[in-house]
Amino acid sequence: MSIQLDQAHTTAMPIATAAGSACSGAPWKASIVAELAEVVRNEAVNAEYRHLVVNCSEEAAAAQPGQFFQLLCPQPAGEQPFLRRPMSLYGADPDRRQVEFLYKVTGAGTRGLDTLKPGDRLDIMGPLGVGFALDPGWRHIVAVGRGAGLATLAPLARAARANGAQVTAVFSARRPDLLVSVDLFHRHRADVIAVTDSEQTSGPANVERILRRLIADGRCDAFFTCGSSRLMRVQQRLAREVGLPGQVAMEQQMACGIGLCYCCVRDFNVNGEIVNRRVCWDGPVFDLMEALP
Amino acid sequence: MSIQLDQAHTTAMPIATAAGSACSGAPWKASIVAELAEVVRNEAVNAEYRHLVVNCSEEAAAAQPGQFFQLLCPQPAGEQPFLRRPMSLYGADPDRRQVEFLYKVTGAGTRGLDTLKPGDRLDIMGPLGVGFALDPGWRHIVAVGRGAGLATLAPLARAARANGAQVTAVFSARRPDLLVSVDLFHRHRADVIAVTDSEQTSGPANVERILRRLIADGRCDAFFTCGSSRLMRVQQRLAREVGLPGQVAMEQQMACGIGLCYCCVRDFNVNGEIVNRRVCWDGPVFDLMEALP
Amino acid sequence: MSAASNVDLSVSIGGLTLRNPVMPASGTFAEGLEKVMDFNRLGAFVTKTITRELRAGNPLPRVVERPGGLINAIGIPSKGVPYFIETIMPHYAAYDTPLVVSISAPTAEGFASLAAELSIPGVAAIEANISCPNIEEDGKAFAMRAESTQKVTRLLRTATELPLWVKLTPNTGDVPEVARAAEAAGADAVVVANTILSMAIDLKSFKPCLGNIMGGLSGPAIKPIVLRQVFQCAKAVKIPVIGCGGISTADDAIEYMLAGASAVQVGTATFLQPAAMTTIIDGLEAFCLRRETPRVADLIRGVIIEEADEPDLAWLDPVS
Amino acid sequence: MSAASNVDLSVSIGGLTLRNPVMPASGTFAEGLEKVMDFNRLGAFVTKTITRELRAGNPLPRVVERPGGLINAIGIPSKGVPYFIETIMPHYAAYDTPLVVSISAPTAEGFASLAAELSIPGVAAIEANISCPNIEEDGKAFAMRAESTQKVTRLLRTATELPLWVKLTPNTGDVPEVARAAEAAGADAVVVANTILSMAIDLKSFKPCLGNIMGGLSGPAIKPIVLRQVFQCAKAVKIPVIGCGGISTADDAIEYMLAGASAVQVGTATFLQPAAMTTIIDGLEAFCLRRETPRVADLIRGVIIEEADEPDLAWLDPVS
Ligand SMILES: Cc1cc2nc3c(=O)[nH]c(=O)nc-3n(C[C@H](O)[C@H](O)[C@H](O)COP(=O)(O)OP(=O)(O)OC[C@H]3O[C@@H](n4cnc5c(N)ncnc54)[C@H](O)[C@@H]3O)c2cc1C
Ligand SMILES: Cc1cc2nc3c(=O)[nH]c(=O)nc-3n(C[C@H](O)[C@H](O)[C@H](O)COP(=O)(O)OP(=O)(O)OC[C@H]3O[C@@H](n4cnc5c(N)ncnc54)[C@H](O)[C@@H]3O)c2cc1C
Ligand SMILES: Cc1cc2nc3c(=O)[nH]c(=O)nc-3n(C[C@H](O)[C@H](O)[C@H](O)COP(=O)(O)O)c2cc1C
Ligand SMILES: Cc1cc2nc3c(=O)[nH]c(=O)nc-3n(C[C@H](O)[C@H](O)[C@H](O)COP(=O)(O)O)c2cc1C
Ligand code: FES
Ligand code: FES
Repeated sequence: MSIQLDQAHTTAMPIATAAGSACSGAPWKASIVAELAEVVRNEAVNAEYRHLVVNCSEEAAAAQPGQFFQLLCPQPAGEQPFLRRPMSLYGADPDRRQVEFLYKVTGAGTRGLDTLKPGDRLDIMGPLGVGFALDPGWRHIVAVGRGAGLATLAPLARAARANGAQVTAVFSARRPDLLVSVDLFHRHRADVIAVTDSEQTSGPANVERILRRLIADGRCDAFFTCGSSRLMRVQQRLAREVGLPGQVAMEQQMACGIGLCYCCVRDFNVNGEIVNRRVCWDGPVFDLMEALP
Repeated sequence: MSIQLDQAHTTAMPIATAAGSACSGAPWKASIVAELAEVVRNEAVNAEYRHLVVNCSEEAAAAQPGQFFQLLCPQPAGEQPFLRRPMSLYGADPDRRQVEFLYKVTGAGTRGLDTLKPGDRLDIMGPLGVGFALDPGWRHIVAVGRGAGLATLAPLARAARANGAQVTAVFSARRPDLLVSVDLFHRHRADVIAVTDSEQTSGPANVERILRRLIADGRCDAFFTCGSSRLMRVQQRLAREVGLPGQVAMEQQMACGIGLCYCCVRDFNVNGEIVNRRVCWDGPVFDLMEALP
Repeated sequence: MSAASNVDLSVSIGGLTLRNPVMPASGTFAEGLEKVMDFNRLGAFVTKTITRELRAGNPLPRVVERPGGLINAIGIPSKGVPYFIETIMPHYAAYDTPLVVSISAPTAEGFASLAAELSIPGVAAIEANISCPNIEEDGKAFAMRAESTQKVTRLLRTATELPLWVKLTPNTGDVPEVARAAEAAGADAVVVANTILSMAIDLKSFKPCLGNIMGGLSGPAIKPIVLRQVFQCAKAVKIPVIGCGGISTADDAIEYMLAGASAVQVGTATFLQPAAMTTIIDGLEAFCLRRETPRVADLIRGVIIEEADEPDLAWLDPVS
Repeated sequence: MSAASNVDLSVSIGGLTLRNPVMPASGTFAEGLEKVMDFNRLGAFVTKTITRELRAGNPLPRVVERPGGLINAIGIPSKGVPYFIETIMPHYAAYDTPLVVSISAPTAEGFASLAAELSIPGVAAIEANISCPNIEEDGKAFAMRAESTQKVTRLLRTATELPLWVKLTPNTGDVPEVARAAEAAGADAVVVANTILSMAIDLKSFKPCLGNIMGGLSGPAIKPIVLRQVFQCAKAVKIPVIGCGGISTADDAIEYMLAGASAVQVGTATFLQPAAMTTIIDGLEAFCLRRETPRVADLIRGVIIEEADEPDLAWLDPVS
């Protein structure tokens, strides 16, 4: 595991260790902060998605792929989003102290985000949750995403490359013009296979065919997925069949985002037993085989 | 009474007449509107006061001196002014369809107003209440104001001049640099006598001396006042002594601004009997002799 | 607009048909609003509560704002019955909109005699505001208890032939039980609810912000609470429930109707947007058009409760 | 900062001295917050309510937002007592902050035996969340009635020597009466209050927004209501009142203390600003410095009620 991704796991380390550190005598220091970040850019990338870049603290810029932030969205006209909104890390630049998000304008919160202009302040809180883990032994990984799930997978492209792994991304969207972050993956020398509803290439049967070919070609040491339970099930089936590891980033409505309220629970199948886990705290990245749709 | 000021009284005409018009068969038309006005200017005039100019409807721009608007103030950071805020008309230009306000940044509402930039929208509702009435027989009127009261008296300068009356304004402030709308009065050929706390000229005794001189010079056919109950009492005393008419614009906290809620009541002395009146609906301009401090 | 769109906006409230379900809440309406909206568009007029006694109202300040609402302690300034009949009622005679008169009294007998006196031509219904203190029972509001509600409603029922609406308080622990008592005693409808007893303290002076020390909270802040009470009451009674609490938009009105309200009253929203009521009426019509709902009355009690596993008996009161 | 400023922030709650009056509200706090704030700065820890039974909690969705607040129906997911003692308690052992354990049970006996079992080293006080349904009395929450409150408190009192805090529901019509019952039965403090029962309906699906149909409203929207209840309770009882409802800022905490609270609990605010509690502690200290108040405890019950004319008996419940 690379040092960089180790940090992701440090942030999500078992709670006992974190609490234990109070005994060490060292002055206490926050590892999750809420801060007023400065908006650098907030632009449409296509008809549905916006790309938001903010200047932030060192702690926030150390966010890892698969982690997320809770954004306190501004109020759009006539609406009052009360809760923070979870947003996956789309990119982090520790040197420039920036983090990036990719969001789809959907409801009150994202309409509020849409009002932000460069120079405005946005209250961001993070980094939160357990991100993706990259095994240094993996040479080829496959990322399968749909919708906003592409945003979540995006930072993997850079991390995998830094880790010496080759990425193949299978991206699903309604129409070709709604595909996002293809360029970003290309920049990090990933292969991108796009499937769309309008071209009738996005059905599970076709995606399965694509994935089987990648496995056959020895180009799939692990699955990473987000944004479609239908595609997740395809990967679970293949992973079980072929004996491959995998990770999935899950979503669930959140209130606190830091494990306090238990509103974001999902069921997981852990060795045949159904257990309840908090997506914000125990995830959002989980073992592919334990996830239930 | 000039036609212009007649309209003020039309707006505040007895309710029975207004309701009666429903029988006339003519399609109903609103005479009080809430509208999204466009901010033209919002600038500091001194350390305490801001001057706000907005583009508005014909109805709003027909506002008369002494009337007021209810402004739905934007939310400043961390505060949520819930109610509208009453603001006196500071100026109205029916030709350019503009109204102006002069406000002092005090609490949540005015801090919200302070965030407005040209081009922003502001929800204004009006014109509201009963304004000043100018008797065409008056050749010289005296306006006595302090604090935000100067804003309320300001549009009198123009109206009086249009009505052929000469205005002498006695303006009281803490310091000379906090006097506002002196230029505006000068523009309308009014005489301005400034008294201030810092120069120790603002005491009631001195103001009384000034007013007595104006009366003696035949330069005071009526008093108009706003913003100081101490100065109001001086004028009440003189008016009773010399037999002069007068009008006072009163303030009171408001919720609805249109006579619905009875939160803005004050006591008035009507021929020895204490009666309760709504400042927003029966006023804000009242007979000087009936007002109680 | 109704004619053109063919959406039937009318609702029936205990024998009285309203052209649409939107009306003002007592104490937030007066003749002045005629300058803002066409009174012939409203479902009904509802007057400020009147009493037989002449009353000055509460000491100032009478309102204080809080995020999402305001607390008021206006009291009931009242000029008595003759003034109401001679001076206020004529304003409304010019319109084709039913006049609902809100009344209050310190005793059940007082309620009944006031209702009788006001059962005159021009009055379409009586709204009994029983959230006021019952001086015969240690000053607790009638609507705080089922028994006192039943008693005052029964007397009112014998005193007037007019449709009788009983306005309940949200400050009691079991609003549906009180609603049932009103129904049993002959009310034609219940209005749910009034303001929620609240307080605010000024941090500069350390004094209460209101002259009356406590006051009633209204506005968007109370909507989820009163909506729940409307839902509970609509399950408890067969007579129409009129929803009142924090309604500012057509969406709010629709949510109330789905929860069980047959009509809605709009209060505080009018202070912020004086034309709120007509905007809500337009929005109701547009919603019905969009959803292809021929009659707005089809929305009443329209909430869909799915059969589910028994919910976990939570730390809060369970689903009733 | 305290040492430097010489403001004494400590308060005493029924025998237990807290370094300051600020603590989390049950169900809005967990070990994870250690990453956000120094746990040694809090007045106390208050755990999520635990039960003896293993419970899954309510169906999803469990929260819905509304202007100024959120409605939740989490339920009480619980892994039981041994899990709590072995897995949760050790996290807090490292800190010099008293641990208050919130408990719930479906019967008064159940409350008592759970309190007894949890009266162990490391637990500084028991908070009995009696806003949960009493299965022995048709499922109404214990705290809805004075009698059931008195009964459960009396049994709890005999079961534990630890300071006993009883957490009341705001959903009843007479909270001060319930507070008096808790006091009479031996409670060391009352926590006023829990969430206010509410509802929200989705206008697309016509279904309730919460899996549990109804839920509890918390956040700024409820502050004026609960503040009033704290004021009423502080007049009704001599034991300390702990205020809880919509507290987000130091100003909110001060308003509660003036109304009569000896300490405050912060819930929903932490979801929006995770460091809300420490920000409030800093703000309390700054306020005391500015007002030259040597001890924050001097603020308790500090509201100034002036002798006034008898207020007009309003259409809302009168000043009590
Ligand atoms: C871990 C995580 C990461 C996410 N990352 C992204 C991202 O990178 N880009 C993106 O566009 N969206 C992302 N989402 C969804 C995002 O949080 C918003 O909820 C969604 O954008 C809609 O919010 P809204 O305020 O516009 O809609 P509203 O309709 O106003 O939302 C109402 C409530 O429902 C919740 N909600 C609505 N949709 C979702 C959803 N899909 N998942 C969870 N809660 C939801 C909101 O958070 C809010 O509490 C993520 C969600 C989670 C849990
Ligand atoms: C008829 C009328 C005309 C007014 N004209 C002007 C004007 O031209 N310029 C100006 O600066 N101010 C004027 N005021 C006062 C103005 O309405 C604001 O209340 C005041 O500026 C402070 O509001 P805030 O939101 O900043 O303060 P906050 O402290 O947030 O106000 C809290 C509440 O108290 C009320 N309030 C506070 N001060 C006053 C006051 N002096 N009079 C009445 N209510 C008050 C507010 O309206 C609000 O409801 C007028 C008031 C009235 C009644
Ligand atoms: C200023 C004010 C005065 C009120 N006066 C009365 C009244 O006289 N009689 C009454 O039954 N309700 C009165 N109410 C309560 C309202 O009718 C209504 O029940 C309550 O405000 C909740 O509705 P809302 O949130 O839409 O305002 C008053 C409310 C306000 C805000
Ligand atoms: C998500 C959530 C879970 C809660 N769980 C509990 C609980 O387990 N036990 C309890 O006594 N109160 C619980 N409460 C109520 C809070 O402790 C508190 O009384 C209430 O939220 C009001 O305070 P607030 O407005 O500061 O949030 C919960 C509240 C929320 C929002
Ligand atoms: S969002 Fe609160 S526990 Fe996950
Ligand atoms: S502000 Fe409502 S009556 Fe004057």
